[in-house]
Amino acid sequence: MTITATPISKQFTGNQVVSLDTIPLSNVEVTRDSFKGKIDPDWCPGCGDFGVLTAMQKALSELGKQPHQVITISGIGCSSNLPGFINTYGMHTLHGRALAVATGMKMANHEMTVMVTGGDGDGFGIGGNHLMHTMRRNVDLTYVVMDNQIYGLTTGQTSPTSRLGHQTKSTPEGNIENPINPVPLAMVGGATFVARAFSGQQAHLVDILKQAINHTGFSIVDVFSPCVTYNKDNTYKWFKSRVRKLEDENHDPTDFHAALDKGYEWGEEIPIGVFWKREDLPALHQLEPVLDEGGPLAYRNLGLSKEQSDQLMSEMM
Amino acid sequence: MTITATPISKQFTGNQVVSLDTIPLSNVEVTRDSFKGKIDPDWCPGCGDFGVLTAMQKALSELGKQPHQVITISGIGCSSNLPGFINTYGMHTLHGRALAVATGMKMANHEMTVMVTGGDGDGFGIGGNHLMHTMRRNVDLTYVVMDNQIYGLTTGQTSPTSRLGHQTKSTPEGNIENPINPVPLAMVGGATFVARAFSGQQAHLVDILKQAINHTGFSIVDVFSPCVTYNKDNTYKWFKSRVRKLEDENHDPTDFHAALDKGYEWGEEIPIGVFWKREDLPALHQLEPVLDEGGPLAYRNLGLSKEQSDQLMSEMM
Amino acid sequence: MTKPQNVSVDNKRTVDFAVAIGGAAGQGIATPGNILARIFARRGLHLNAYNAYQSLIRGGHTFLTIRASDAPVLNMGDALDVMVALNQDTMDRHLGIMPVGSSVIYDEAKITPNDTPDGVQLCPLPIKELVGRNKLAANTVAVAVVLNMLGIELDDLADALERIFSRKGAEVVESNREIAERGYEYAAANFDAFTFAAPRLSKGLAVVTGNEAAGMGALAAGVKFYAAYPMSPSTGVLMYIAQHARKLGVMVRQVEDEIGVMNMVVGAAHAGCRAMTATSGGGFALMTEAVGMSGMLETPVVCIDVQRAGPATGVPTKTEQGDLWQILGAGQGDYPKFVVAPRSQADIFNTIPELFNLTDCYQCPGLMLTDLLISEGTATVDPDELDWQPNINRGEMIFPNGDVNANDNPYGGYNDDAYLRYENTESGISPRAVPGVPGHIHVAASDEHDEDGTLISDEFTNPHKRRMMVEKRARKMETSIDAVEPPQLIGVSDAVATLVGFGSTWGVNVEAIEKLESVDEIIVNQLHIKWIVPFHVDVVTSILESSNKIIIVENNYSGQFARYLRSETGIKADAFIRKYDGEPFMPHHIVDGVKAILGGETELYVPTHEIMV
Amino acid sequence: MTKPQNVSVDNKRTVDFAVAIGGAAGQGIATPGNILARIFARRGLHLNAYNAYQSLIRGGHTFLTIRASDAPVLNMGDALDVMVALNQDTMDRHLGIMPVGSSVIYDEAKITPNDTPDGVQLCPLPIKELVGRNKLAANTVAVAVVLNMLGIELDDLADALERIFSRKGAEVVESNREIAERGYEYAAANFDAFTFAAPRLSKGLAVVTGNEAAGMGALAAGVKFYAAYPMSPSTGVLMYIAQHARKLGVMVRQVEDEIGVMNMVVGAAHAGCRAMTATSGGGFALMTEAVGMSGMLETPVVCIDVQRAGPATGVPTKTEQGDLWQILGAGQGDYPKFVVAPRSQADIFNTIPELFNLTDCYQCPGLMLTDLLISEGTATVDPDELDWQPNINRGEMIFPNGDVNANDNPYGGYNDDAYLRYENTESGISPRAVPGVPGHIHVAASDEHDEDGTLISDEFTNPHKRRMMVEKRARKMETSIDAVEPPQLIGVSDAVATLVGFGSTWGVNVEAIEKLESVDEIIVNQLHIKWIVPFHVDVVTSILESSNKIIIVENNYSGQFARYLRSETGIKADAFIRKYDGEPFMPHHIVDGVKAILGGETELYVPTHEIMV
Ligand SMILES: Cc1ncc(C[n+]2csc(CCOP(=O)(O)OP(=O)(O)O)c2C)c(N)n1
Ligand SMILES: Cc1ncc(C[n+]2csc(CCOP(=O)(O)OP(=O)(O)O)c2C)c(N)n1
Ligand code: SF4
Ligand code: SF4
Ligand SMILES: [Mg+2]
Ligand SMILES: [Mg+2]
Repeated sequence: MTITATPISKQFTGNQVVSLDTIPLSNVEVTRDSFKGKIDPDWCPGCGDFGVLTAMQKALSELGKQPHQVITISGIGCSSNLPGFINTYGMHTLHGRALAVATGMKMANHEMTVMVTGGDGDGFGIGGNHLMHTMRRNVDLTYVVMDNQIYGLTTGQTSPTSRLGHQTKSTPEGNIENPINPVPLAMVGGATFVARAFSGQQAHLVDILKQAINHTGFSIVDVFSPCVTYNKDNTYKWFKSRVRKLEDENHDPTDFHAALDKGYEWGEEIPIGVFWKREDLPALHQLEPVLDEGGPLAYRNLGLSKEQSDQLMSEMM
Repeated sequence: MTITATPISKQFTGNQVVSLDTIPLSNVEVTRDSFKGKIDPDWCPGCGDFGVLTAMQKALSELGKQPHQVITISGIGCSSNLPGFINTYGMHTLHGRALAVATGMKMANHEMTVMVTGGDGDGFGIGGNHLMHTMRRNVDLTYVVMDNQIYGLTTGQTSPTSRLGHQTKSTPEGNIENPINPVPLAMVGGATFVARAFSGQQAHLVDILKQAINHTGFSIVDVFSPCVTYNKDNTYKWFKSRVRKLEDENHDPTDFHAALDKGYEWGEEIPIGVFWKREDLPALHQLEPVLDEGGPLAYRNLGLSKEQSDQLMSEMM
Repeated sequence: MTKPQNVSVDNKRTVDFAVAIGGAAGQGIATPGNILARIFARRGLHLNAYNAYQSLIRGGHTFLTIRASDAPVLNMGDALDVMVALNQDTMDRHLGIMPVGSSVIYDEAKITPNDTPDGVQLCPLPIKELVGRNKLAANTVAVAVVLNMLGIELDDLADALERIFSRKGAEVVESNREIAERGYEYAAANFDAFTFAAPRLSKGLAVVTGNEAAGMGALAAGVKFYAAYPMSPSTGVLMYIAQHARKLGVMVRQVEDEIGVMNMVVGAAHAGCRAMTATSGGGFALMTEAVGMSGMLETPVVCIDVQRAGPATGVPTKTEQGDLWQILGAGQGDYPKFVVAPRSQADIFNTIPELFNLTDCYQCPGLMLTDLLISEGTATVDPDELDWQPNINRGEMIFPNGDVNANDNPYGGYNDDAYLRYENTESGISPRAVPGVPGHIHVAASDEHDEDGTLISDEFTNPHKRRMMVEKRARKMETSIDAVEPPQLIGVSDAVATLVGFGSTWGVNVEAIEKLESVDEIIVNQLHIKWIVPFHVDVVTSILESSNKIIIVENNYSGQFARYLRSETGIKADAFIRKYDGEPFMPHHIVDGVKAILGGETELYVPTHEIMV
Repeated sequence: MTKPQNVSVDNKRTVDFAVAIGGAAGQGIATPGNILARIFARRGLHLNAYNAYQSLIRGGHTFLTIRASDAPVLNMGDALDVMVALNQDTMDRHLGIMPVGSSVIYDEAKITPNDTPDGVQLCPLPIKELVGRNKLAANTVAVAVVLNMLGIELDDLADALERIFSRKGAEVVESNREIAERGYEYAAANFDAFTFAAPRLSKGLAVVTGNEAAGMGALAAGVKFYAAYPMSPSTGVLMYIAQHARKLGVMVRQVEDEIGVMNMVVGAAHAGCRAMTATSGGGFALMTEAVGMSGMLETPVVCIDVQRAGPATGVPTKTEQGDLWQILGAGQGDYPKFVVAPRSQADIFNTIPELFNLTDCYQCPGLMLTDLLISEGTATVDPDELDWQPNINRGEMIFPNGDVNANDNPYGGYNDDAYLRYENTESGISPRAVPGVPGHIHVAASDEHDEDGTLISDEFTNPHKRRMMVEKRARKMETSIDAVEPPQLIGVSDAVATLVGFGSTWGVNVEAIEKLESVDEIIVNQLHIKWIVPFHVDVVTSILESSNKIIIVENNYSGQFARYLRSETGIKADAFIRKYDGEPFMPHHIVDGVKAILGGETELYVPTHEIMV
């Protein structure tokens, strides 16, 4: 085979970076601005997602991450446009598939900080199966759901978190399906860090995102992020008068039953904060012997030694 | 358009059965044998699925169901071959899709008793998203999972319920992913009847299946159904020495926290029985105004009246 | 049968004008657009509207073109007569393409025209003064101005305002009416009206998008179960049916994903309902496995793929005809199916009951290919063109009370063994009992099965039985070609070239052909293919064999239709006109292409889209 | 480059025999089958084994055919020389097809032959006496008897028993050895050996299934990430790689479903790994959306579709070539891809590194079509045929330490703006930085995007940019045709007919052609197509234009390849040989078909499969 395309590099045969840590860093200090993306967000003015973006940029910079060490992976939706607005590596994948892509990414380069962003439809609707399995695998991702209880980008249909009775374009006479409650679901599903936050409460959100990013294992932050255009039920005002910080009431995030009960509270008061956290379960990449040494898989040499291939061949003789 | 195929019936214009109840029944008494399928099961001798089949036949006949009023819908797997072995209407669908097909079936003919059968891979692996959403919708199905903690039909790979460390053909050095626990997951997912049983305990299983079938709403019965060929870990003997009936210990299936705790118990003792049950949530078909009257959708007349179409047309003028 | 549509339209055309409204997404272009469209249609004018927009809720540029005439209008046309610019961006982008004799309407306080082409009338409006305190009514002014210039009576607008704002109360109606009047008078006093006036014809027309037409067609066909997952540009079907479902006894389900959708549809169809869904390419990709299942189970389902620009997420709000091969190759293995690509909104409506009859009779999936252009695009439809009480033919079905021929169960009683769901009949079609019928118990299996439904692999995999069942399913389709209308040559037979296309390119081709004849005296005809599977090989071959030059027009990069035509007939076209920039063809794109091709300049003509949205 | 395989084999063939072992699934046919195969291969005999089985774990009928020769063996052959019947069912089904001179081995206490054809030697064995207390060793006796009749030394068997049973302890080895000796002697004393003896050649061969070959090829290609969901008949690849993964630093993930698989593979590939999966048609249906994404993201991935009989779940354990159009139409919209259909186990091995080089260089998905026949089927491979240290060419990639040419970052430093991931280069190929490289931050988007990766719909949907990007991606492939080997005509150029096929039919066609020549003096040649996309239109056309009669051989109902060949070249074949009963072609099926076609009896020949499993 001769490939006559443009000049081509050859196999890496040595001299490889085996660890991201060995790459010399820029000496420019990392600030929130370091994480400003190439283009300005095109969300509707007032959209809750602005607050989430800002909080992510703050959290990453306050943690001292370098932009090139981070990758933000999303599905499809208004919220899923976020990777375009933040200066990290990014992937804008398929509707519902961000967690699967992110798992591949994390396993292939476990030294990257992998953020996953998206909407309630993306994550709990079409993406539900990947969510369940990514949680039980405890993949070391930080999953930020911009939960607006609606399908925004497709102009306002019911979502798995839309309340009973919610009138939307697909349920003009009111939704009759019980919504998902992401907090208890994530707890039982196996997430090792489960939090809820509100885009309208920046400092709290930043704090939670920092904890989530620092957590080794699967962390999920369900952020109320109002869709000002299509959801007239779950507005800023609606949330503002309801949210109550768990941090203010000595909630013990290692108390499973208490966390569940608080997770289910949904009425005049809605708790936000870190519901549940466990540190005793290793993350998937920590359990993979293949990653014990040698740095990210993605940077390793390809091909087999003669010894290795002879061994494989002899098994077939 | 002229369709020149074989003779063709025309639109039903009246005289239709609007309810299954109006069909005259056979005067042959229904017994377990009434539910014997056309062919004998081809499972490996000793497979746990035999016990599940027998129990289903007993439960249906003891409840006095007529075979033509029942449909059994499965995905793909050893266990999913069950519809071929039971004398009810049946569908053998795609791997992982039984619940979605069954929801369509139930909504289109809500007077049928719809049983869904399949394996742990089918239901919790590839079918996980349909499971989560069918549960929250509380569709009135009886879902019987033959949980053998392995992929049987594909000759023994790891499944979402395989224990940590389980050596299978796809994890020759041991599974490193935390398994799913169907009981807590179903509870939090919104199932309104959640039980666990063991194929080796017939009477108990029959009793539970009868309760599950009688329950209006989504019921799930996770049945330990050993794969004698590929799972050498979770054998009859292993289960026999561990299972403990909740019915023997005054468990209150309306106590959510107690049910959860028992659901998580997994060690020298493993509880079986009805963990959780709630009767206060209507099933999806009961919430659908379209089904309020007129019998099954599937048997209704087609087409619009002139009045109806004039109304639709006028909206566009 | 689909009624033939009037395709030669030029001779009775007296007016033909296009109004464009441009602004940012969220600036409310839909409302004035709707008002204008309804007013035109109520007067009996035909129209065609296309909205160029973006996958953004706010901020993106949106440009709606409404073209109207007293003869059928099959596409967005080539030129604009009036442009309403709602923001500076619109003015900057499009002023340059406004032709001599056209007018541009804008708020003089907010927008400045730069480099106005010669012969364009600028119509600045003192919006602030005209609307007074009702700041939301700026668009009402613009509409009134347009109507005045078109010679349309103010009463028409008053009616429309009443209909649209009555829900908001009499005060809003009245305020808008007054403002409209002021705008109307302001225009009369300050701007030149057009040289023509929009006539009022005897018969009002309906205004529908293709998605609405699909929803209406589904209701007419007796669809009782509609499931979907939202996906642009197909969501309109869901929204239309959802709005009417409860009243008409139709169940609508929004499902967790497209896999669930198609499997649910199969379940409902198996129960005996006419069941349907619509999606776009990415959703259809997820459905293909279940579409194949419907082929294997012999359960009729109908699915529309409203194509948008791909691959992957692509350009969600832009049009393309890029899913043809995906539809042809949907799912593993061979199974019978129908594939149809209607040419217009009215055709979508009428084709749906037809497709249901076919899928019911032949017990297989029926797939419809449309695209953003005709499915989100709006057109007028003569109500008489729509058959609301179509013949409903469900094929050989057995319901609990028997079938209509026999009026009782043909196999009677409780002997389930006598009934063979997959009986190896001569026609290949096996009578289909729905669940619930005594004496007809069977399993519908996605594994290969014997005549009684038992899995072949549950006894012994048997190559002879397997072959029998493959042939039975295939045999069904032998007569299907006679069940679908053959394509006809549109135009004279001795043309210098033949435009060949499928689906939505019909309308633009018709007009391009008229223009080529009237302006350039070039005689071209058209072969429009609606039925993709089955394919009228003989008819198409005999028509194309006598063509002087075959030019295939399609809205994708790789020439998917050209390759399919060749795979079925061996015919290689002489030349190709293609477009894959997300925007639809305009008539002059085809005209220019034909001329370039006839002039020997190229064999592949790819027009440049001039309107930048 | 794939090494040319020896395709004309007849001249140096001195022995050619086939052994079949039949019984119920679960009766342990695999072990004696493996022992025989390994013994044959170690002696240097070539072999080809095909197991006809069912989608059942126990109870179904299983029939393994091992055909061996001192020259290459490319298919299961036409006739059996020895049959080992492990149950009465096997005896009843197959005794009738045993030819003159063949032998049938069975346990006289359990099985009775009925209606033995003339000239068949019955070899009843007193198994009970021969095995003594070791009741598990019945199969060892049968193997010993077969070997004796083939003139193979007992030592070979002793070696094999040692290898296989050593894990179970010396006692088991010894017991089996003794029993083997008794069986061997019993055969010598009671049955006629064959007239020929299986020779011992100088060089031992390896025994591999196509799935193992795929796994081996993946390891040689440097695959570091393999994800899959089990699906027959592709699961062997997962199992092979899983067994070797830890030792070789490869990560294997069994994922929740095939959608997750392909998306995970895209994620790992985007990170910079060579990443791969294998599945069958139903799983591939679920992957198509993500395959399209890999086209849009320009992320190279490799996926094998091991075809089985469809549609839907179909016949999971039976072979077919029914996914060609599914692969061609995978996913919505147009995007570049490679599609390759190797012809044999060794070809699978060598093609995988080649396909990875192509997908890395052209930054697009690479799809491989195999089928149950060659992927679960076993063949001997000369170790020298397998290139374990293939050239690895990753194309234009930028790693944290630069690329090999530059040895530092071509864009250097931290200026992310200077780097354009989707730069509109002349070649269409844009240098690909993997995540983690400073100064190269970008978003890879499944929405259409600009050169820097920003979504086109995030600014203004721009038809000109859209067109540029579509053309950029397409332009990449212009040189691809030169990168893949053109097909060659096998045989003389003035044959009376040309057999045309793709993928796994190569081997049976080669042999049918030899038989037609040697037995019937009919000279036929073969054009075997390996590269489906890109397609060597010119080469294929010029070869087929001078063919006297084009006969397309394929293993599906609808003639998917025939239609594809026509779509690309316009060539309509003269006749067709097809099979769609789940079983592969045997050489005489092709021979009979060619003769029927040349005799003018039919244009479509569908052989009847005689071996009933
Ligand atoms: C397979 C597929 N189905 C459907 C869509 C259409 N789609 C795009 S975004 C979206 C839902 C958006 O809702 P959510 O994830 O909650 O995000 P939001 O816009 O509300 O932030 C849908 C249905 C798609 N892109 N792909
Ligand atoms: C889309 C698809 N992927 C994979 C398969 C292959 N497959 C058939 S059954 C099965 C798993 C069986 O496991 P389980 O559901 O637990 O059933 P069991 O055989 O153990 O009863 C798989 C992976 C398939 N039929 N379809
Ligand atoms: S539609 Fe809703 S979610 Fe989308 S950008 Fe606007 S406010 Fe935000
Ligand atoms: S393989 Fe396992 S699950 Fe399947 S039939 Fe045999 S014992 Fe049962
Ligand atoms: Mg949302
Ligand atoms: Mg299982």
